[in-house]
Amino acid sequence: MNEQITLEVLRYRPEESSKQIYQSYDVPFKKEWVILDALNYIKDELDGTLSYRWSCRMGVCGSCGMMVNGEPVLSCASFLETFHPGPIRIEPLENFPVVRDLVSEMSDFMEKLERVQPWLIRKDEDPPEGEYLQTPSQLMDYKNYSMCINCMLCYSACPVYGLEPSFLGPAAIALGQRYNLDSRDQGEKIRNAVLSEDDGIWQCTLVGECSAVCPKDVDPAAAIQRLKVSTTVDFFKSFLMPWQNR
Amino acid sequence: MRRHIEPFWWALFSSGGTLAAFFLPVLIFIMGIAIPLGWIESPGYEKLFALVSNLHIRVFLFSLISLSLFHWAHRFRFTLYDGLQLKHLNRLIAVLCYGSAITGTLMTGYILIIFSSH
Amino acid sequence: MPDNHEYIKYHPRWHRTPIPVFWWIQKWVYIKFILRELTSIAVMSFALVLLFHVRALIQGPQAYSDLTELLSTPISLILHSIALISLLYHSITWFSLAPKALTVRIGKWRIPDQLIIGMNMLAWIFISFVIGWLMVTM
Amino acid sequence: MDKFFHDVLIVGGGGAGLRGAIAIAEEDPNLSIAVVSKVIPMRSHTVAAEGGAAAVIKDDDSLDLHAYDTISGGDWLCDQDAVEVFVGEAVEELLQLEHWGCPWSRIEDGSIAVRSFGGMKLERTWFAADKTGFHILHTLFQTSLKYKPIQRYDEWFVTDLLVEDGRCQGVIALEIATGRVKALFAKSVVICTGGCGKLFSFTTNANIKNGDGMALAYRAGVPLKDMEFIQYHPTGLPFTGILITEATRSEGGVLVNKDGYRYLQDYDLGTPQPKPVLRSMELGPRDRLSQAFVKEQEKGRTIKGPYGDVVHLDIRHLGKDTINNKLPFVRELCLKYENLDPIEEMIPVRPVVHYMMGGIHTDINGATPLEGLYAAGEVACVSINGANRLGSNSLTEILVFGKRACIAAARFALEQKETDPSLELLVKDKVSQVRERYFNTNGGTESIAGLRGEMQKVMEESVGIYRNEDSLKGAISTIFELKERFQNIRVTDQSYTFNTEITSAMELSYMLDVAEAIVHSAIARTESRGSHQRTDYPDRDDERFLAHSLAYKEDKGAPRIEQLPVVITRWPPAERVYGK
Ligand SMILES: Cc1cc2nc3c(=O)[nH]c(=O)nc-3n(C[C@H](O)[C@H](O)[C@H](O)COP(=O)(O)OP(=O)(O)OC[C@H]3O[C@@H](n4cnc5c(N)ncnc54)[C@H](O)[C@@H]3O)c2cc1C
Ligand code: SF4
Ligand code: F3S
Ligand code: FES
Repeated sequence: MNEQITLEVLRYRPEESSKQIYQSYDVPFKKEWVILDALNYIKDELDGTLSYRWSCRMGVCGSCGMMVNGEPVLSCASFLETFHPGPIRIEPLENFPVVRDLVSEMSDFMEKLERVQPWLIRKDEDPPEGEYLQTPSQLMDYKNYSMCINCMLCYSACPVYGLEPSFLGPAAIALGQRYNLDSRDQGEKIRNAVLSEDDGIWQCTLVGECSAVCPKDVDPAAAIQRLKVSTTVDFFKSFLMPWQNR
Repeated sequence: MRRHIEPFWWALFSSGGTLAAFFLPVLIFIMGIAIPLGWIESPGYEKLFALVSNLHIRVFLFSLISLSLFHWAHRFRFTLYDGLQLKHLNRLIAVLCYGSAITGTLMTGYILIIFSSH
Repeated sequence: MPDNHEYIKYHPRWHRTPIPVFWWIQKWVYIKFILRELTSIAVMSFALVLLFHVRALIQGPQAYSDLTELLSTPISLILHSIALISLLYHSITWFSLAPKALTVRIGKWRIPDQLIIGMNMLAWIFISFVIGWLMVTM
Repeated sequence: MDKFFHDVLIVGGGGAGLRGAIAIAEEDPNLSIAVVSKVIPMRSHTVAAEGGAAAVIKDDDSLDLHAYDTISGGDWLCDQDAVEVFVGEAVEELLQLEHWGCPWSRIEDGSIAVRSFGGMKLERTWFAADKTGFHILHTLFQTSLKYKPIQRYDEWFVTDLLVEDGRCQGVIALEIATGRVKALFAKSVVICTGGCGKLFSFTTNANIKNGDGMALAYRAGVPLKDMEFIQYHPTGLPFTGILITEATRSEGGVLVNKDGYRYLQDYDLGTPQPKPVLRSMELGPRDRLSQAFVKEQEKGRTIKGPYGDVVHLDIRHLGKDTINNKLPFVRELCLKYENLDPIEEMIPVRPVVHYMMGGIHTDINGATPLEGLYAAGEVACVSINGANRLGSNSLTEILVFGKRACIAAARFALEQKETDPSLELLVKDKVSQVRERYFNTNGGTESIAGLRGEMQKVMEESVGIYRNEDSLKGAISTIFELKERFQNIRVTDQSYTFNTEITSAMELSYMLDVAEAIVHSAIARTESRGSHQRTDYPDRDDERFLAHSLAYKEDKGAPRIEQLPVVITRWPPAERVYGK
């Protein structure tokens, strides 16, 4: 039971050096430990100066994303066992500036999220007495896009975002589409205008890795593709039936 | 609302991709491999000429060739941007890619039109 | 000196890792992606070859048999084989991604992605056989 | 020195804080609102809530029934005026969320679906599959983005309240990314910092639930109310403490011991029926179910596991479709963290620390005794939860009282003049206190993790499901000692950039203060009620204890514990009856 496993953690401490360096730590190898447990062990027992974000430890708050052996994962949902016998490389999420150690800077996403207007837009000002009716199958239309935990794994996997940080990116677009597809929403036109700007859906070349790494099966790649289809249909409609443009 | 041309290129790209996916593999196989190697006997000049004289076939060929070119133009444009990080040459690349596809389309149209007068 | 100089000094000093030019050879999935994108070259090339066929037909039997001869050269055969492989790759990836772009519903039932892929593939095989059969029996 | 001025400052970006922020923005768009949160708001722990939120919407239900369930569930320690306000405003809050786009689960005709929940007599729990809190939080967060007056301070850690002239006028906060310590001034402050489950090692709560807000208020002289009432949830996964939602049982899951026997029937909770019966057996209240586990364990009828004893939660008979449709997250969690598929296997579970009934003492408008200071959400004690919260009341509570407290704070702010410039000195003082205390501390010897571990151990052992005089006395002296040792804490990380060691040290100091309030409140209550079970005083004692405990911090030594009578309006204390 005293088996150990090595974690090679990519550290960045701006006050000490402008370079990132790998630091190795040996931690107990336990079957039920996730990567995050190992990091907590390091923080508590070996080196209090290691910084990373975490909170829920149940894969729902979205704060603990990092690169493990080159793949973006939630560290609270990846078991040490998967990577036995190690060593395991732990790095901050790719494609984001690094603030410190494993902490990446994500205010860029916050700004983008706001840009896609992820709230219900209604034309009529007064909501009904009771609820808006929405059948289970209407709910299914957007349900999986509403499951996004904003963990940023998809941004980390998307080379287009890496190359072009102005790209709105998978999660923000998927969340825009989530409201577009909500039967209660009437803001598709407004939102699509933003989504199809230069930094929007047309940047995506359907690499598809965003969907492959998403821990919540949101499938942002599909959201983007469907938006391309519907924007294209609207585009041709506006030529063929210009009277519909209002 | 600013109207972007992007959906237009994308529509051409995706219809080209679809046509190419359905038709090109078998055509390449037959015309470029099976017939030259004698696995299949060539229908011969006369029959082929007659075939292409058919208006429907010519319309089909026109769409297939032209859309395939646009498919390439659009995809290749992004391959250059991302694969070689040439984003700053954005304009130039777009002009070259779509320009070639447009030229190719005009040529195809010309050739298929003069075909009918033969 | 302002009393908060210590932190100003260190902020913001984010570390940015530049993306290498050949980022797409770093991961297998990216290699597959870039290969998929490059199939467009084969699409374009063969479209032009088709155009040459038509042109040769117009120019008469002589030109056409010249073309036939050209097609039998090893170089041409190699290039065509490469094009064929590329296009097979194109078709397969294209159809597998089809469900991302469209959802088809029959009433309340949403056709599962695998089925859409399957139907596309079947249609593709069918079309290929029909064309092949037409060519053989012509 | 950097300064920031706002009308209302909300500490905490969870469900309560965000709901309140939007309420203020809608009430008066001219007010400037700050939301300060130590994590980006959508990381707040509201995100983890699974089962649902209660409100009366169906025709056969009534407000009185909801109120009665709540009050009896809370073992008559709830303030009944607050409960009446709560059940009355519950439904409009949940509908409001619906109008903002929350993806509530529906029935075929498109109206809201409800499910049953522990201790509720009727089906009145709204749910969004089994990710209700997640959807509520994201809906609130995304909606809040459209209100320009809401200014967020993400990843700012509040270290102190600014109190001058007997009025709360802002906070001191540490910007985690840069290490800057700044004063944020406001005409009123609302604390919405959530619970304190991390006082215990085995908990469903996230790493960020350290009772920060409770300690902040406590230090500022505000009493903490009913701190001895800590909820154990009967079904947590061993080792991780991940919660298996009560919805699992309301869909029909059953609890069995090592003999496959539905043991709850032995504890006055009704008789087993094939279909779930409301307010009976597995749908009894959480305190009773957790207590039954301990009794069962004493009889040796639980199952030994590597991380303590467990019983089994069996949902296999529900079938694949129900599990996938109604409990997908439960299945995901079991597959991921226990490596078992609940469609085929039983889930091992044990009681786990889950929720804090007590908190900052407030009135029904969220106002604390300190002028300008308000509180709402799990951090506050209004009190609608009494001695035991009913599942699915808390999500509703954070909405109802998040809004009420923030509106009250906004109205208060409107009456105040600009912030007093004489605060400058106080600020300078407080800022340098924080900096001297934590940055540049060398030579301490006590490790953060070490002290935290000891605290969690003593809390778990002495202030668990059952307590007694001896265990509590031990806990009191241990906590006292730990507080002393904290003075000699070792902080190895002296960086200004995203220093999470310093924030953990601060969190530990918060937790120690909260622990102090808990153990002293617990020893003073010599009766058993709801989740506070004293083996030495096994009965409820309405003569002496139909009252809240208020813990006041003293400069030196033990806190002062006072009593405050419970507000009874229409439901005089009675016996709690389940399963009949
Ligand atoms: C696993 C789980 C499942 C649950 N399921 C249900 C359920 O089904 N139904 C139900 O009704 N209830 C449920 N609950 C309870 C309910 O989720 C919580 O009581 C409720 O979400 C608390 O919300 P809040 O807004 O008060 O606090 P939180 O959501 O915890 O937010 C606290 C906020 O305060 C901030 N904060 C804390 N300290 C500081 C500081 N020092 N400086 C700055 N900011 C700070 C945090 O960053 C965070 O934004 C569940 C709880 C858990 C743990
Ligand atoms: S889409 Fe998936 S990967 Fe991207 S942020 Fe959302 S949950 Fe994470
Ligand atoms: S990985 Fe990137 S390119 Fe598109 S499909 Fe996903 S956003
Ligand atoms: S810690 Fe919350 S997702 Fe990992």
